[in-house]
Amino acid sequence: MPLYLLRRIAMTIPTLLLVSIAVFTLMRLIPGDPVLLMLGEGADPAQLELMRHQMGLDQPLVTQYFVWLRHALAGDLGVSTTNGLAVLPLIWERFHVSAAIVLTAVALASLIAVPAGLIAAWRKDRPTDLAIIGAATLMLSVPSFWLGLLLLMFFGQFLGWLPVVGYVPMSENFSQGVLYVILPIVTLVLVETGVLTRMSRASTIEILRLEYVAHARAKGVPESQVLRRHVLPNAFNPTLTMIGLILGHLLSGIAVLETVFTLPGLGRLMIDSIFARDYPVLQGCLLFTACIYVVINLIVDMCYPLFDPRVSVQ
Amino acid sequence: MNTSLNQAVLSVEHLKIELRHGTQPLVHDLSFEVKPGEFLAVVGESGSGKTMAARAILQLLPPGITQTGGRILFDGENLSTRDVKAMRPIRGPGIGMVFQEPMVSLNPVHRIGEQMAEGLRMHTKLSAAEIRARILDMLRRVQIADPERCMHAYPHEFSGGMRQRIMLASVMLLKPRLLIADEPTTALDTLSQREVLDLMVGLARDNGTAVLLITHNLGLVGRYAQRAIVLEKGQLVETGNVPAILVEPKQVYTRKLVDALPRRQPAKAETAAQQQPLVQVRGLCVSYAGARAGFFRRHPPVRVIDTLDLDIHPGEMVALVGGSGSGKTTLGRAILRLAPSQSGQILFRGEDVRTADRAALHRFRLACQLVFQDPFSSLDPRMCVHDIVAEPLRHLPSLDAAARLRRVQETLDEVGLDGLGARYPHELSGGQRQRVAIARALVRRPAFVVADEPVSALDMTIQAQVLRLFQSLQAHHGFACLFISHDLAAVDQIADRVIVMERGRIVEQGTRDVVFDTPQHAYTRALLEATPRPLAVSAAYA
Amino acid sequence: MKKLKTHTLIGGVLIGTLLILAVVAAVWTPYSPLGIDLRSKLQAPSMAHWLGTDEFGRDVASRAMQGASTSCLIALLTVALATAMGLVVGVVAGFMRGWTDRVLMAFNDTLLAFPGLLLALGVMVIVGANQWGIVLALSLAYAPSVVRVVRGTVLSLREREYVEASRMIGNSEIYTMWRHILPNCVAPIAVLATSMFGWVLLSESALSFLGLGVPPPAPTWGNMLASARPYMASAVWLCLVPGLCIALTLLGINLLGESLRDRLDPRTERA
Amino acid sequence: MHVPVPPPRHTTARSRRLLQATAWALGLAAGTAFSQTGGTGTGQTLRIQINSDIRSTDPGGNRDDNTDNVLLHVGEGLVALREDTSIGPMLASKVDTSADGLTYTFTLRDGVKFQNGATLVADDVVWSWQRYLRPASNWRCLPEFDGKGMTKVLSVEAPNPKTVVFKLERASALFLTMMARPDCGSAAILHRSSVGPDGQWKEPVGTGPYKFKEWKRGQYVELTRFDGYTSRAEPRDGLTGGKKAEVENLRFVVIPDSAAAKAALYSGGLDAFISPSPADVVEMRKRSDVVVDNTPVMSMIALLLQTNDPVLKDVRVRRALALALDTPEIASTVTEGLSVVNNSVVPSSSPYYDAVQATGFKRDLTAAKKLLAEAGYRGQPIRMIANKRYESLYSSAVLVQAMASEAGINIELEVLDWATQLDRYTKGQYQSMAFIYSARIDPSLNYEMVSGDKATQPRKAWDSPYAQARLTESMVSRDKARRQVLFDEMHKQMLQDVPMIVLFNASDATAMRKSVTGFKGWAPAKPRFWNVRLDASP
Repeated sequence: MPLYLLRRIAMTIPTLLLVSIAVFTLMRLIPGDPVLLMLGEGADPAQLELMRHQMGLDQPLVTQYFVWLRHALAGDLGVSTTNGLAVLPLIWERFHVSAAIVLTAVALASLIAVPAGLIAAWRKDRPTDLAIIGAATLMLSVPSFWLGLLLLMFFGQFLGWLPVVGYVPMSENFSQGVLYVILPIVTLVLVETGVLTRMSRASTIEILRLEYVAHARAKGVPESQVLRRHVLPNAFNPTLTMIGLILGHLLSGIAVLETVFTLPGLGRLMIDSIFARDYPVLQGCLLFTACIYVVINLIVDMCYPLFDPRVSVQ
Repeated sequence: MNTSLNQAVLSVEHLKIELRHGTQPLVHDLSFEVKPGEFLAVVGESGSGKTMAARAILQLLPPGITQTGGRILFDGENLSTRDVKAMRPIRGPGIGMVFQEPMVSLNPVHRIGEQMAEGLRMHTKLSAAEIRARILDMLRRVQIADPERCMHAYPHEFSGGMRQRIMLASVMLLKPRLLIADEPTTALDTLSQREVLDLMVGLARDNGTAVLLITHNLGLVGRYAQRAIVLEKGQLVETGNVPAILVEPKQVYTRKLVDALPRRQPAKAETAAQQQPLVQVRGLCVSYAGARAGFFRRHPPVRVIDTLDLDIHPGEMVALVGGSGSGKTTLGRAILRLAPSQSGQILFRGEDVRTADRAALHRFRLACQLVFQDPFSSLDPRMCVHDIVAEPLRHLPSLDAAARLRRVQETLDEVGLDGLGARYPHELSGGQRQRVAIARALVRRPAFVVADEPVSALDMTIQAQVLRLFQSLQAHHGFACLFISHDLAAVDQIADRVIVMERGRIVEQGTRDVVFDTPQHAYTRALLEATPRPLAVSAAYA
Repeated sequence: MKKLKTHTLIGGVLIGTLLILAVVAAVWTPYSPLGIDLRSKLQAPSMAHWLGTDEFGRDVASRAMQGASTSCLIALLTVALATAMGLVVGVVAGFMRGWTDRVLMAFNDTLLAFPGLLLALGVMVIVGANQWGIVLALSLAYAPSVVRVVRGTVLSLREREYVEASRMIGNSEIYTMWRHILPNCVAPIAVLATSMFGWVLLSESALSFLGLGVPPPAPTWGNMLASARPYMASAVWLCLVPGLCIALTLLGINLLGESLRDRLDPRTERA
Repeated sequence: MHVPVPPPRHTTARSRRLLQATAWALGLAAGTAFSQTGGTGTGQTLRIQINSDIRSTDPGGNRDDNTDNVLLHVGEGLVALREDTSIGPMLASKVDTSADGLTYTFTLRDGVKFQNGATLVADDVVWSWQRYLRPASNWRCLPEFDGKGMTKVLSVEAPNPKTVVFKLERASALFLTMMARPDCGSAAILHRSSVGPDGQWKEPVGTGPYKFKEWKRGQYVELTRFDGYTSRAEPRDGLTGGKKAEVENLRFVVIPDSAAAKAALYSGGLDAFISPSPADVVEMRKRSDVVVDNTPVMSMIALLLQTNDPVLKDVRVRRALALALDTPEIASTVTEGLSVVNNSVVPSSSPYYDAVQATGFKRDLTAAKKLLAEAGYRGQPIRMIANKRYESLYSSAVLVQAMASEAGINIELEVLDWATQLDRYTKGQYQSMAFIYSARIDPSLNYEMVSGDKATQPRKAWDSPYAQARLTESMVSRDKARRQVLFDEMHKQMLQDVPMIVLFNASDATAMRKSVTGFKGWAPAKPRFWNVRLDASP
């Protein structure tokens, strides 16, 4: 097992390096100078030069990259140019915000979607199937940020139950923190349930066609047990990959939802750092999201054999 | 249940099965009976409704197909009126069922032991230990090597034949009064087919279980069944005892089926021997890289073809037979340079093509062709028949457009597909598709054709037609042919010479009559023994 | 099948109206989408302005119509470009195997792991903040998923016997790829293209939301929704109109995609 | 990012209890309401929002606007800005300048105490200035005093404990202005103990009304009253004059998101919200529990026209564009009436803003069309850059585009993000753009900001020798009347050249709870919280 793990990680290192180099160069290509942004257009060239020297931006691109890489490997991702905070703790704290919402939402969505897909496939082309598929397609078609806005207008503005804006971390004050997180989670759950229901229905239909289902029925096994013991475990694998994909994508920051709900998440951090040309923070964010992507894919591959013995870990 | 000796264990009366909004019923007014302990065969080609009838008995019809008429009596009680919950006591202990596809008949994610115990736990009050003992006992009975390990293993660790035996064991554990076997061995090769069927008959006799065998292979009917019923397009054509129904079939359709059984033709004159062989294979070796083990090391390579010599003379029909895994398909592909080979020579008209450069390889390819086994996969679904057959002519600059059109038309007529030029593959039947494949192979008048199991995926009657077509085309065009098959009956009809392969080596070769009548090697004898030849049986009865 | 018919019907109607809207908008709109009328700022829907006016007094209905044509144009172009790129790279990667496959796939994964946002900003700033920038940026963001689908299809088609038959006939690898593999990739790509149309529409709106999309004042549904956010309480219709347009279009696309997938399902092809 | 913001109090009572109950049912503690004890300012804390954490506690060192706003309560310089942005004495009682303008003699006030109790003597001034002039301390305004910029300080000496003498290499009318610049930390005079024995910066020990108490990184900075503060006699006058620390503690809370800050202000969790947007101001004006102080400031919104551009090279086209715009309408619409039109580079709140500066463009479509015809303008597109980060810039650009199209001028908007626009501005790579200049406290600095030789400084908008001559003279002469004449001549010339069209000066609003009294905004937009009381009733 560890050998396979090592090989998988070794395979991702080139991708991570490639991503960091691509980001490093693209950031420098994009016009806009962080020092000018910080000091404002009023600062005269001498002051700009002074600050650029302090931040080491006057060195050639390649040395800057290796300086950054050396520090990154030692776990120090540098300091933000806009607010002077260390990058890694800042990212880690912002990641908590995004992760809390995404993980809860995806978990809830899976709990709803997998059984719903199962029933829809089992009752294929009958009223229940059409209803479930109709609902799933509807949920799939509503843009998440618009849905967020609507919920915000209804529950925040109109009813006033939930705060319209602002954020209190749950670690700080749980009762307040929960209020700010309910709406984003609900929005995400609705959207992701649509996606996962369709997926789990498709894979269940595939499984129902196979003969061991008929074989189980021929042995007199009751329908509910056929679904639970025979169909569900086999249908769950492709859905698991889909969940892995979704997690990998969302954890890199649901920027748009964070904008709608003014949540200080990872996505929001990335956008602000793009606009402020905050190179260290952006570099850190991208490396962090790439790592998340890798870790999630690894976890999905690891628990694959748990569900499907055919997939031996080679 | 008051089961007097002669009261039928199962009687089907006027059974009618229809598609939800289909026009023509799948099964119409079907009636038959199965006596306790009797072995009844249901014979018919694909589309005759035999599988649907069998599944209707256990109410396992796929969605969209329903039983709209008739009664199914099991031990005198009508099953068709029972709802799913009421069917539970019948499914398993009453009637057991074995399916066709071994690869997907066992749930891949559960251990074998669990799946077998499921039935027992459901229908009996036995303790876990007793269930375990019963399972081990049954596994030994179906000759599974290490029952202990087998219980903890997963289905994917076994071959097709082994899985079919495990399924048989798990069904027979419940000691059903009736076993329905829906083409249990179609997907297996002759040797494992023989073993599985012998086991099934043995288990049924021990337990007094009646068996309903659904098959399209008359050979099996001759060897195993006591009585048979013949179905055509959902209707009962004829019923009768086995030897009688094969020897003098009363109905026209049944006679058509019996005629389709391959018969030995008189051997061709011995003219071919002294000519210079068209294809000579000398010391050919083919091996595949071993599976990856660890970071860089690999398992030692697996040798598939082991220093093999072979001659094929022009116009000769050489049959290459052997069980699955004997390397016969690899040899065919290696000769045509479709599969890589490690050493040896392949001489075509005296020129070694194994290490030939591109131009020589191209010339070699122009002169030979390959016919595939699966009619569905060998034709490009996006091209019409005419284009498929015309494509090889691209490489014959000598023919102008008009000549090409004539040549395609000619070839289509030869294979009996005239007028179907504009059709697409998915609009044709299996037999018609295989004719298109043959037309494509012959349109360039090749000198050498390799036919890799060309007929084994077809129904019996269509198989006979295609074989006869192949023979007449060879006689007409005079191409040499390497006919690869595991079906000795077909080889018996068509081959001039027979080569028997086992694990990459030739164990025996000679003319068809010598090899078939006086087999020398034990493996050849086992193969011949395993091939059901009803006519020989019927001859003994007559 | 009943389900198929209802899906196609609803989907067809929705997409039909969208296309008509887009075509009409190119020729005529009730008011000029850019016409500013400060006196009638933030008016509720009325007879004069069917869907009310926005913070600059511009007519929301005409902007929505104009937005329909811009958004759909962007989506169509992006889908076309991404599919073309994906097809070429996918077929080459799938067919060539060996090192070319591994290198192409490495780049592909890098592009996948790359956040679309930075890519969008980078491309838009280099090409210029206009429609073409968005189309290029989004097609670069979506091409990798097309590559994956195409490569998967090609890998499965390679094993099919008619590819081997084509080689037996003596056709060159390139000819086999062009004549046999490419046409058979059409079905899976068509299905992917429909769902991608929806995703692109969503991404354009999301980008506008973050201030990166098609630059105002040219209207797209995305930037209309984005600029409506501060007026969420005072002018509700500003939020509802663009959002509803996007949702209905996506619903139409998904329904059509669903029926397309059923019709092109390989199993139905074989029966 | 901790924003101690309890949920808004204005939710309906019933649904509030429902929510509270569910929260309680989950066994979660109810939110603790903030309550303020009354009393004569003792124990009171005034909570002020800053949108990002301060960068350091060293005045003039690593700083940004927020850092200056906090530290100007702690450190005071020899001189400081008055209310009308002229320069007045602060720690110095009087300032004498030699005839040749090369020697400045400051006489210190008596009995001024440092926050650690030590009395201010001339040596402390010398020590502070030596530290500022050392490059290692990275003082932002060092280039102005080491010869690169305006002048070079040759020496700083203390002939006796009461007087300090500065010797300069070149005379400059702006020496005192530079010294008083808030973004140079007003060259605050600090006590030796602010720095550790090894020269490392510890914390600011200044002479201001508030002293440094605590800095919780990323959360808040807290200052507390310096009881030993010796205030000047006269009333409050800009950053100088009389200062009295009414409230005992000032807590500057970091709330980056303006929407969150607004919500906090409404709910009473915050006392002062520094930079609400115009839309917020309109909304707040309608509320009874919030007071908004709004004053015009010196930052300037203008349309820059690239005079080297083939189309805009012709002054008639530029003048036609100016005539096509209704600048008063733009100013009032964009700022929701908070700012008045000002077509001059000299800010409307500057003492030099007289009748001549007030003259500007008047919309005349027919004249505009005539000029366009003369110039042979055939509707070629003029690309105008704008951005969404500063809402007022984008709104102005949209209005300009609409008005210009009425005169037949075809303007295409190119919306970029602020960093890209700034980059295009510094390189001069634009046809036209809506731009915002940060505040300058002296009109000659404003003119220096916009005029200069385009060859060497591509960011400058106005390249005219006529203006350049007058600008250099205005930088040197210290005669107020003469400088007024120079500024008026430059303004009249600009109205002719139309290198840019100034639209209006931004206005700076500060929103506070009703209970906060005594606050008054002023031109340089540096909020001051001395002389500000917090009434008992929340």
